[in-house]
Amino acid sequence: MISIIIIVFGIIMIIAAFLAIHLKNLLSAIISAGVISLLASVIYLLLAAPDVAMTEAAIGSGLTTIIFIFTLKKIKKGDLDD
Amino acid sequence: MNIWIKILYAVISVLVVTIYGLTLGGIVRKIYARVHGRYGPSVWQPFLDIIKTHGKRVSISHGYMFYLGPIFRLAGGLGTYLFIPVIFGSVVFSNFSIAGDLLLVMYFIFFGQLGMALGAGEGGHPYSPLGIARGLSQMTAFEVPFSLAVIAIAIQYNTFNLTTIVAAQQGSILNWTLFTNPLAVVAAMISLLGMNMHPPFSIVLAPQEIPIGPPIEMNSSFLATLQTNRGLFTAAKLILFMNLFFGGATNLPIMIIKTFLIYMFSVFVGASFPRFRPEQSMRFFLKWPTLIGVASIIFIAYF
Amino acid sequence: MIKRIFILLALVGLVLMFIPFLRDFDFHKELSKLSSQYVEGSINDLNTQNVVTSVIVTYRGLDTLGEVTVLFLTTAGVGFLLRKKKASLKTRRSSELLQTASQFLFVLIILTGIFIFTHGHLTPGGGFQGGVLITTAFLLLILADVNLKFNYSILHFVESFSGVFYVMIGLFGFLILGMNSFLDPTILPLGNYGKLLSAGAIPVIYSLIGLKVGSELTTIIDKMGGE
Amino acid sequence: MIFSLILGFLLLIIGLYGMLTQKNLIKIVIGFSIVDTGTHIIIVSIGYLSGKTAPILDSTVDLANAAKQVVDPIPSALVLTAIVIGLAVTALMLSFVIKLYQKNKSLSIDDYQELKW
Amino acid sequence: MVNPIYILTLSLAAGFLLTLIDKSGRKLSLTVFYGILSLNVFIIGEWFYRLTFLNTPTVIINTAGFSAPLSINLQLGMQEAFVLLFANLTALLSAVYLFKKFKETHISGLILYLIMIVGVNGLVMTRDLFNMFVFSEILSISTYALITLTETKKSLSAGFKYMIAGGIASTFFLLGVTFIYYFTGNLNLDFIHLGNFSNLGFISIFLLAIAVFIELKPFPANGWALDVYEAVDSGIVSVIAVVNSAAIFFVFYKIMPILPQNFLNVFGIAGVITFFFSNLMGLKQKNAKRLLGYSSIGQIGLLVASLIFTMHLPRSLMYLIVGGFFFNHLIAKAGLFWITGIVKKENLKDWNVLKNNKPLLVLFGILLFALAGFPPFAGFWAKWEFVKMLVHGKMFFVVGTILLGSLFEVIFLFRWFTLSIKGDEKTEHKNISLELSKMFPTTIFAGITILISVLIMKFFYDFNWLHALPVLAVLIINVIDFLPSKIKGILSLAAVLTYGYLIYPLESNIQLFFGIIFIIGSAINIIGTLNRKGKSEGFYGLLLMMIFSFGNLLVAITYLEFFLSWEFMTISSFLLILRGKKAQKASMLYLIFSTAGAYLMMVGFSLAPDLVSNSVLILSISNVSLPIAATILLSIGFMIKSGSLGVHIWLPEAHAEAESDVSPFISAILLKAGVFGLLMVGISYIKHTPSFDIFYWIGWIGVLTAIVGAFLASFQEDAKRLLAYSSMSQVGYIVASIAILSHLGWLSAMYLSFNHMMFKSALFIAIAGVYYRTHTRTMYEMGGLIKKMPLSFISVLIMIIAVSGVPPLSGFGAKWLIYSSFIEKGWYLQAGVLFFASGVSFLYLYRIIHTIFLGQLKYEHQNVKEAPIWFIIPQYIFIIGIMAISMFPNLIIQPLNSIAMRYFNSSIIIDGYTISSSLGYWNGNLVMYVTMGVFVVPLIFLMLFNGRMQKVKQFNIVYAAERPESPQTTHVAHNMYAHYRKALGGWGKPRIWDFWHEVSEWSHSLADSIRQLYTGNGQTYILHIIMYVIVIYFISGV
Repeated sequence: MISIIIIVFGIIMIIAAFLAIHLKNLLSAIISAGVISLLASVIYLLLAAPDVAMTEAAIGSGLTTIIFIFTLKKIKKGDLDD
Repeated sequence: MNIWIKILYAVISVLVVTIYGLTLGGIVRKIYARVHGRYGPSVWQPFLDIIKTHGKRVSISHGYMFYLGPIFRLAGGLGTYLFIPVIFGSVVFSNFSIAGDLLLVMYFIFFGQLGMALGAGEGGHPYSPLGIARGLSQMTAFEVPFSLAVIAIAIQYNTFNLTTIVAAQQGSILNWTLFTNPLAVVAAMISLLGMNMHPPFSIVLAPQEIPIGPPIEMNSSFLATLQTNRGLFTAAKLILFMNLFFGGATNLPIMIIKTFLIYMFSVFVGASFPRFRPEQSMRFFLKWPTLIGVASIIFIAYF
Repeated sequence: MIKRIFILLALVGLVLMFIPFLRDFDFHKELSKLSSQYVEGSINDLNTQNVVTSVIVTYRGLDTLGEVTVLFLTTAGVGFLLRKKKASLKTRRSSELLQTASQFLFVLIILTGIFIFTHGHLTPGGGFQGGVLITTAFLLLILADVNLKFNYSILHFVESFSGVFYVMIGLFGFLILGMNSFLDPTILPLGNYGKLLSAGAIPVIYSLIGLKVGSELTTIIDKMGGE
Repeated sequence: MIFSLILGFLLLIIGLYGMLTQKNLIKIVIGFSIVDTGTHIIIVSIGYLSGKTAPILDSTVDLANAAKQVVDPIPSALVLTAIVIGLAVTALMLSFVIKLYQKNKSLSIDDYQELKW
Repeated sequence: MVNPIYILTLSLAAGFLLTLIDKSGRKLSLTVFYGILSLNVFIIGEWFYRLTFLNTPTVIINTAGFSAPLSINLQLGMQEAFVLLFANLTALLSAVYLFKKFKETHISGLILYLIMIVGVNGLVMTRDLFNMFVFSEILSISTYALITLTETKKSLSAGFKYMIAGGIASTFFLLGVTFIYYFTGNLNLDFIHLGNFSNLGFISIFLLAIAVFIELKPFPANGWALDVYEAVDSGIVSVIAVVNSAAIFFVFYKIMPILPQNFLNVFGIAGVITFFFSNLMGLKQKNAKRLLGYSSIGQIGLLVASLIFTMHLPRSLMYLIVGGFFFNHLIAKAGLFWITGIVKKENLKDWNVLKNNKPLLVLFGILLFALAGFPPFAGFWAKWEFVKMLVHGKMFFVVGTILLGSLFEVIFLFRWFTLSIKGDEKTEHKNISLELSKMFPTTIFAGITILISVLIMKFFYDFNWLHALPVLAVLIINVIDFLPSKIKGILSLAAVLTYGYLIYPLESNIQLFFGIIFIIGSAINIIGTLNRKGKSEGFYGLLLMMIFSFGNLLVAITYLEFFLSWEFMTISSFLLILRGKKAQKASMLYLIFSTAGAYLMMVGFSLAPDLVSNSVLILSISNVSLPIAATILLSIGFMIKSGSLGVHIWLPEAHAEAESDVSPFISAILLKAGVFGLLMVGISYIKHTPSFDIFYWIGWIGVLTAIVGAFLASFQEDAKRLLAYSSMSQVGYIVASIAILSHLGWLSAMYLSFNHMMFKSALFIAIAGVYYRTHTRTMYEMGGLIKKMPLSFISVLIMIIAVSGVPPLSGFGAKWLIYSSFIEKGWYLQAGVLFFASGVSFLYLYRIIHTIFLGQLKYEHQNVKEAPIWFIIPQYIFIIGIMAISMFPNLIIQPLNSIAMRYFNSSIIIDGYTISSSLGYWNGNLVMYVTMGVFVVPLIFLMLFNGRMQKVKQFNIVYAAERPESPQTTHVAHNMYAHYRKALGGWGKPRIWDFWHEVSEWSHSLADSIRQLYTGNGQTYILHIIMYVIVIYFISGV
């Protein structure tokens, strides 16, 4: 049961990884990367590591993605001081 | 032996050989003239020349080194001669050969040349250094076969002692180095041509290019000194060759005959070849004669 | 093109290097000796339900101190990198509704965060997860563009003092219990197993971590997202 | 769990592939975060013991035999730290990207190679 | 005694609080900042003292009330304390260096810096693998951020590349750590045992090790590091290159016990390769900081290699080697990086601003010499012991690679140094501002470098105090450098004579003989230097250093003492040569060849068996049977110093470009050191003749040197260059005579050495006098100076007669001895070549005297005066010497005979003044009298009968009935032997010069093509790292 879920999620994650790398649109790429982390946190849960799952969900898919988006925003905006 | 007697003997020896050398020079000039179809000067002409130049009223000096140059030259001739035992067994003609061996004689030859070169240099005439440069260069070249021949002899007789070398050649004509070590003799005789600066190796004096070369500024007594030396020095070299290669001499006539014949060799070669250019001359000596010299060493040392 | 080939070669090489792990990997059936000791120690010595917490806060407390330091460094680093010569003031008010809603959510999320890190020794999660939640609350404010001037002083204050207290608690153990007791939670009574006030100083430490992580991450987010 | 282990390695290599091939700085950072995720999955996978529960020793676990029932807590603890550190590094990298963009208005890594040889 | 845990916690707490503290003013936060850094140094310093000198046992601190492996533990032993003390000190000083920056920058900068030190301290002390990961991340992240202290595009892009590379490395590290945990059940280094590792276990360990190794910047996976070194602020770079490297290096040291031997071997070799290639590529580097970067990377490679290869050695020896390299590299590197920040010039060519800045130049010099591994600095001892160890272990390939790499390093470092002193004049000279905050740390480190050298010499070696004299001399003269040079010169003269008196009771005549050449010869030559005006800053110190080193060669007891003096001699002579106006290239050539020679000697001495007796080396060497390889290497080393054919190209440059009163030392005395060494090799050789007759070939080389040197001398236009080639030729004779290995041969070698010392000194001093008056060395620009400088002329005249070997002067004695010995030995063809050479020597001898003193005087020299008295005095002292031994050859022949009889049966008979060999005889005294007689008689005659002589003016010559135009056109001097060159044809081409030129070109272009690897693209660097990991993986055969 766990194996099947992991395999399915794994395939999705790998596709997401390729998308994250190859998508021209940076925002989509960032979101794909976030999806990887999100699914990873599910896998952690399945692997009986709830602490890690929580952390991954909060940090990996949450904060990291947000930081990426902030960066993108700063760059897109172009009104960077300096 | 009392040193004063030794000096007396040396003076006699020097006088005899100087007279002989100058006469030889006169004879050569005569021969040259005859070969050219002229009557030529008297055989005693060198003596007359010396007296004439010495008597000149005007005497010019360019400085003290210029002054000393001819003296160095004559001292070189005298010294070279005095370190050679001239006649085997003769006390009078043994000179100061106890002071050193063959190497001393070979290096003393340079004494006069160097001094003369310096004196001429101070003369300030451009032909002097030109001639000297040529002369020194040629000297380095012809010294090579000669020194190789000397080494061959040193190997052969296992000594640099001239008296011993002559002694070893006594007894039979076949004991002469000429026959025991012909290659060395050939090499040395070729370099003798250079030493005597007769054509084709007369690049130093080269009358048409740099009229008379180094001594160009020399005059009156200076020139007379040089002329004196020419007789003495030529004879000294011939005696050295005689001792090394032609069995030496046990008395004065034999010495005269032998040296005369050796000299004639270079005279005849000189009369029949045109002059080399400087680099040709150097190349010449550094090629065949050198190879012959090397061959003589290899032959004598390893066979 | 040649570069592509090399990249391919590199990746193939890596695969070859890792293949033994996949081919010969022999999964353990039992806990390692060390882990068993941790599990047992967690029950017997530390009165901590969550073994991961006891490992993080106590056994590998030095790591966690380092980890907090890493975050702190990142705060400093990001702040250092994105330092501004002049603070630009630009305000744009968003709708009233959004603001109210986000302020409500803000309080809620903060409370949840606090709950998570105070229960770190009992339930999954702890200082880090709670800290992140606190950050999320602040993030909400930022996103809602609430013209709420962060009181940076308080943020800095919390950040600094939670860190200092963390170090000090560590040093207490060291001073009270001896030179091998840096970060020893037994400076406080261990309490009853499974209760909130148990596990010695673990909840205190985890709470401090939570505060520190929260304030640090907030600073990072603010530096990167703020104007 | 072998599948998650494979997944981890695959993600790691895909991430590296992204880092090596993508010219965009943000993409490179994304690649790096994928590598990170892959690494974390690998670590958690090797801590997993088939059929055992999370190391939370609440009432559902027999305390006397706790060590026989739970998965390894150490990899979890390590990954927790690693995730936080990963976030830190990513944040810093992105700050560099922002700064580089500010200086040079370019996100292509090819525009940042005047230092060489 | 403060618990080491405070080192971490205090900094951490301070770091956490700094933001708040800063709110009440930067002054307060700076106080806290520097206070904490100093406190760290203090705590560690105390620990280091206790652990090292009071033998306090190693401290292990567990945490959380549990003992390892349950909890993470820290360890503080002597090694940790050593590294930490060093790292914290450097960090403190770097912080001082950055004071101005820290005063202005964002408070985060201070925090980052402080926490970075926490990272370093934790990394060094922790025993837990994962904890290492955490601390290394602390270290890296703070470093990444600090890189942007100066915000330039370069520093930012370098920082980004660094981050990516670091990220990859830490991924590998993390994987390695977790797998190691999985397979061993432990994370603590002390509990991980290699015992029953599976294959996967090895891979895990490999991942861990390679991650650490990548952080140590192995070639070629190190482009990121180079970029960082180049782009980042000097203060920060010094921390990255020194503190961080030290910490990571220590991590490598800590994990070494768990690494299998085959990994270690591969890493060791990889270190060596890194060292080699970094230094090779450094050759092409024009940017100062990047140059230091290459050097830094190379040194770390060497450090790793030395660590791995010395593991099995006794502790103290290992500490000496690894610690020596560690100190040498890191301290010098930090100092040099700081200096780059003070000078603020990127291109090496612009560094000549240093020349106006003595304090900075001195610091720069000290650090550079330390870095290059010259004595007395730590690197020298480490290198010596390391090479010895490697040679004993028969790791010749490693030795060769390391030494070649070191040579490259010396080349590029000293090219930098010489450019700084002698660089192009054109660039503008803006004075460098010396900020106290930047000079202070640099000075401290230069001081520490010296201190460490003293400590090493004191604790590891037991030297005669004489061996400290060369360095002391420099220091003392530096103190009294404000005095006018005359006073210093006289003091130096006194010092040299005192030194001679001190070492006088020598054990043997051979020492005495060389002592006379080295000490008395130098003393006389010092008189020539008294002509100096002004202060001549630094000159006498170096001169004394060189002279004392000469002397110390004689009294050296061990190989090391000998080699030490040898290196001192090289350094001092190099610096002396460098003082010449255009001596940049010349001094470099000299240094390159000398260093190469020194390295060969180092290997040679390492190959030599231990000495059995306790007397001086020159005597005890006769009891030692040197292996063939040692004989060859040592001979080459000594022959390089004596300028033998093939390796002579440094010689003319160095002699010519040195200041004119230095040249006599270089030519007349320095070359004799090579002769002395070769004689030393010969002494061992004759006692234990091996099967392969090396000296036969050395003989040929000597002979060819003589002839080629003579020809080259003849073709020079520059007087000093001519004399230089003449020296080469003469030393060729000496080398050949030594190679004969017979009584006569050695007799002639020593005789000629002595002669050469005198005539070449006098000639060089004479030329110095001429140069002083005419300001030219080009001979055809002179002429006719005999009238203006008669005393100099007489001296030159006598000396060239002595050189030429024309009787009656002493030169003939040399010729006589040499030819006799050659014929006696049976080296006939060699003798022939020597005859040729001695003929050719007339060419140059005539040339030098004629073109300078004879011929036409130039208008511009109408008013020159005789050379200054200080130049005349030494010349005439030497003339007296030459005349004395010419007149009474026994004065010298008899003592030399007795020296040679120590090694061979005498082959000459001395009867009165007649000296006879088996071949001939020579009575120098009689020759002198006869010559005087035949000279005086015509002289008197001419003086009596030539009273009417009149003196004429210069142009009054018979010149085609015209007056010559000008002295320039009348003086035949330029290209005097053109015809000879023509005659030689293809033989006259400078093939050897071309050969070395090609070698240089080739290595530079190789360096250039290799460094193309570093494209500057961050992705390429990642690729390098991954490929590197894979290649090492497959090589290690996991």
